[in-house]
Amino acid sequence: MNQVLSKPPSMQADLAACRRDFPALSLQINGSPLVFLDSAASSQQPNSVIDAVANYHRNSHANVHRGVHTLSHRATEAYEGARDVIAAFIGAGNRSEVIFTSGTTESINLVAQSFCRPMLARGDTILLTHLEHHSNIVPWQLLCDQTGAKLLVTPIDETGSLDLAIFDKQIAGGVSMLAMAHVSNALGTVLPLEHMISRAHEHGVPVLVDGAQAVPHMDVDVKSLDCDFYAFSGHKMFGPTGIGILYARSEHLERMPPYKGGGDMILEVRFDGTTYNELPYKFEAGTPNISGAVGLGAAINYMKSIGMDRIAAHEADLLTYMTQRLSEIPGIRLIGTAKTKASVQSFLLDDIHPHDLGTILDHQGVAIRTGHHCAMPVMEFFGVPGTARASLALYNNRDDIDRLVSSLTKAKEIFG
Amino acid sequence: MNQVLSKPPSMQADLAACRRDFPALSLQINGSPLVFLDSAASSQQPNSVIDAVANYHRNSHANVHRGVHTLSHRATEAYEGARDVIAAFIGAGNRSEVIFTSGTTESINLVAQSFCRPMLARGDTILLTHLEHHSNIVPWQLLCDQTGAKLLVTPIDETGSLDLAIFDKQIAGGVSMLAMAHVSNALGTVLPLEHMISRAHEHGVPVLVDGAQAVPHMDVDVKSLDCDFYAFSGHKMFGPTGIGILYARSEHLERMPPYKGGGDMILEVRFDGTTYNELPYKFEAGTPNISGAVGLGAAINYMKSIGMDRIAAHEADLLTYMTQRLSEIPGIRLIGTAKTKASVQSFLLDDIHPHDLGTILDHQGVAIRTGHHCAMPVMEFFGVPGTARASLALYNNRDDIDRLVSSLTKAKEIFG
Amino acid sequence: MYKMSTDELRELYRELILDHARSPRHFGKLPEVTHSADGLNPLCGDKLKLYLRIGDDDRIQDAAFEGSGCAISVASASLLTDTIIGMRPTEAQSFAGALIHRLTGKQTNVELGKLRALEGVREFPSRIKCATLAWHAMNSAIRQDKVPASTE
Amino acid sequence: MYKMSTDELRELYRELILDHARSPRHFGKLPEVTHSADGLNPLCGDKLKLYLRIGDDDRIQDAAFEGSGCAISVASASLLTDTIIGMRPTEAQSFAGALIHRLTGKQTNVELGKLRALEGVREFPSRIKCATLAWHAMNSAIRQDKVPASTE
Ligand SMILES: Cc1ncc(COP(=O)(O)O)c(C=O)c1O
Ligand SMILES: Cc1ncc(COP(=O)(O)O)c(C=O)c1O
Repeated sequence: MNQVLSKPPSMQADLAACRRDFPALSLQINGSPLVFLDSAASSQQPNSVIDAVANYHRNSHANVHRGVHTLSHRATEAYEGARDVIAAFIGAGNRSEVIFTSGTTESINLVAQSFCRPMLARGDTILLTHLEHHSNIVPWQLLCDQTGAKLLVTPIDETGSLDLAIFDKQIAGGVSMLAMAHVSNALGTVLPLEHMISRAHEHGVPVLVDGAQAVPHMDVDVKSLDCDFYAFSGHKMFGPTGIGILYARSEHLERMPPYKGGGDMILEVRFDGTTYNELPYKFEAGTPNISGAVGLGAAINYMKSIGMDRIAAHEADLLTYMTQRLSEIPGIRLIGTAKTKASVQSFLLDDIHPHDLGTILDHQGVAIRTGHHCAMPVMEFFGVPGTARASLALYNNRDDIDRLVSSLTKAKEIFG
Repeated sequence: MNQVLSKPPSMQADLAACRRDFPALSLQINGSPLVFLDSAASSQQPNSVIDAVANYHRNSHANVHRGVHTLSHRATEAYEGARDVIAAFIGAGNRSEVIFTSGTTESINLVAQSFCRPMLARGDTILLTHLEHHSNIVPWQLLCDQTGAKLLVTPIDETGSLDLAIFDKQIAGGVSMLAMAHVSNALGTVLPLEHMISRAHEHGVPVLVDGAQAVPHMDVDVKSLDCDFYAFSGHKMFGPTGIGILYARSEHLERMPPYKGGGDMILEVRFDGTTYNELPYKFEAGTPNISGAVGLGAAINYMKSIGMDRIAAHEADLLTYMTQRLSEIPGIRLIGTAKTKASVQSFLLDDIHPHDLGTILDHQGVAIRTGHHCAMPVMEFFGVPGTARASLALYNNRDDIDRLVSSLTKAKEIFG
Repeated sequence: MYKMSTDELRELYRELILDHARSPRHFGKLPEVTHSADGLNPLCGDKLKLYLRIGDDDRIQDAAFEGSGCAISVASASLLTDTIIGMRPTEAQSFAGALIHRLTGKQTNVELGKLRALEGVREFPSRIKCATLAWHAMNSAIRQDKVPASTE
Repeated sequence: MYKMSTDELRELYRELILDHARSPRHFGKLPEVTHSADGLNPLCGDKLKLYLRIGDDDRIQDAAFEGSGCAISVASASLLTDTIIGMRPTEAQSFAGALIHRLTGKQTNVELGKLRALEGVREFPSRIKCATLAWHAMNSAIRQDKVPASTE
């Protein structure tokens, strides 16, 4: 059949409307309209998230799970409803595999302490990559201190890609746990998860994926990824601070001892012995971050209303534009040039220290991050104390990048 | 000198104005105006807190500590400013003794794992009281499982007071740690902290106080209490969920290993060894609950604008009134009748199960909590499966209590 | 004072429910138990133990329960014992399925008989768990689960 | 494009600062060090090592530094070495105190000389730590602290 389809509105024009949903994006900074290129550190919130949190507190707040009155029931529905939204969003098989934590960092610590600590013996090996954020390094170092296990690290090359040949050997050499980022926050590299997870599983190695930098930018399906654990943070995906998720296979969760003790994670408490609650509550001790969960649910609904595919396409287009415009600046050094990348570009300009660049850009209203990006080993690899990093989210556009480029030119002027 | 002072406005009339600051208190529930008598589970928020959180996200959000741009600076100032407000509010000597956690539960787990776990040996004793909330029991049980330490419990009497004669013997018998509530959430008993802490310290025993039910109701000064650790939650003191505080003496914090690993709690990360950040950051891994801290700061400013003394006096008056009105109902059994009490009254009516009472009251717009209140050992002591509990906050008034009493009468009617 | 309709409350606490709550049938231990299970509702502390004797004829010959709970959960357990004695385990399970279905607001063709007295909970979402607890426990007793049934 | 005043930026990056940042004085190791300290600014990764030689005459006979950092922190360290050589340690400490005071926006009577070039940071609160890092490190070297100085 021959149908004439109306042309879809252009991607650029279409996501431009989203920009108005984010009140912070209309701020004036040092006399100029804000250009926010620091979403990899933490994203801005749309009105729908800000309002969901405020309205929750106006109309539906009480403690969850334990109350028979109306507000307590509303709060429980709101909190557990958010869990359903999240479970569906990441393709978890079962809502009880979705644990609310305070963020990616806590999710990873939970896995290190409850899953790994009891099973590790002196000399056992945990495999990481050289790309990891400190939050996916330090919990494992603490664990090594506690158990006598040791770290093994898959190296990267000059583009910021993993050396898969070495990885294949390492994973086959008797490893107890593999923990790695989905997307590197310092370089933007997207890791070849499919390959790595299937290799790991061939050798019986459980896999934790740090998805903090992936979930805001691409469609993530934990079931098809086939990972054992997947961790991410609300505040990087347009949601509130203080809330994050650990997805974990229920077969693991069932065997793991609780991470924290307290209210809500128990069925029965007696001084001579306590029975733990069922999943996911066994891992949610104490009053949870209810409004944080509500806000995260609203953030996901917002992202779904746009569509992850459109977000990914828009950002891919922008990243290409940004990389191209930056590379035209004389004296620029791009750091992180892997083939498969998402949403982030690190760079250095002449011998201007990134911190000075950051100040000069901020003075023109352009917010970028400078420094080690909580990835000191990456900095060490490239032999730099830090980089300047521009990172994208669905609300950025080509104007933002033009402003970035022109303010870098100004920095060159000042430093003569 | 003979001065004529203008009479202060009556307490009742005065705090009545506060009520309008809390939007949830104007809700209609099942056709009746809400009577909220469940603040011990979680309190409602004044507009100033709701707005502080929303405005933070509209005008000042970015990640903290790590950024050179304006928003990051604003966020850091807001977050660290909240720490200053909290430190001053509880009389901490030093802002670095104030650690942001996700709530009382996490604060207690932190102390159990980082302070106690390394120092405990098999057979060592942790002393609790029979009044504790599960959040001040289960973390110690997990610790006992991990270390072979054992629990010792100070008993209570029929009024819900501690048996101090037994406590004095127990604390002298070689105890490694004392952990106890400031105010019991199930019974309202105010514990004799001064006596207990000085006995503990005479015997060199460090003391953790679970202040979740104290901070919203009375002036707390950790320095004059002289405790080693003091834990509380934002959501019980008109602030957000997902944020809480651990106050700890810096001499302890300095010696304690980190609780969680991640970004922000380090100075330098290398795969062959990591240097931790200074206090308080060593204990704040990952992106913190920035807006939660901001909201908690606003909640404290709200409480200070009323004055803790006035809040305490108002609630003392109300509690007396409530206890008296309840005790006039035929068939009532008051649970928790200690001499020194705050803000809470548990009770049973005839042989109506508390859960049924809760439903009938809710149907009339009256929100109370029913069940074990996360204090099963207390329920066991009184030989009841649970109680009905009405709990007060600064915004309650005598009308609320009259509504409570008349809806209890209705319950008696229905159950004939 | 505020006026409000108490019709829904009267629906929830019908005479039959209050009667079973005050004088539960088959309350106590059962001799020669073949199947049993604990039911636990952490929300309100309802806690019951359900006993079944399933005969060689694949019939539930006797049923009883112990424990404490709110009026709804006790009445429901009492009505359960009244109802399932004489049924085949599979029949009892499918009846339980239909009842739970109905109480959570869905349609069912099964004739619920006097169990319809429990339908008042549909207006009280936080009480549905109380009404279904005994039935979850029965299912778990028949399946011979190792962990206590809960309604979460 | 947007127009904005770059006066404040020019204040921050004065010629003297840029000059010291490009060609830091006393950069490198020092023979016969008596006191040293590390300075670390976790925010931006500034990292420097400060060396002092304090003589028997209670004078700072020589000073040098190594490391990497932003223009502000390198210039500040370079200016520091220029300034403190010849001072008594207590003098250097009180000068450091006055400077830090001034850079955080307070008044001071001490004559800061060419260190006034650092005053531009007062308009850039997030950069004050860069300007003061070397001075904190110097204090810690003189006190012979065991832990690296940091500006937090
Ligand atoms: C006395 C007491 N301790 C601890 C807690 C636990 O607090 P949270 O659930 O906020 O961690 C509570 C409240 O639930 C409480 O009342
Ligand atoms: C890749 C990656 N992992 C982990 C984290 C830590 O997340 P959070 O600070 O929210 O716990 C971040 C962000 O800071 C990140 O970018």
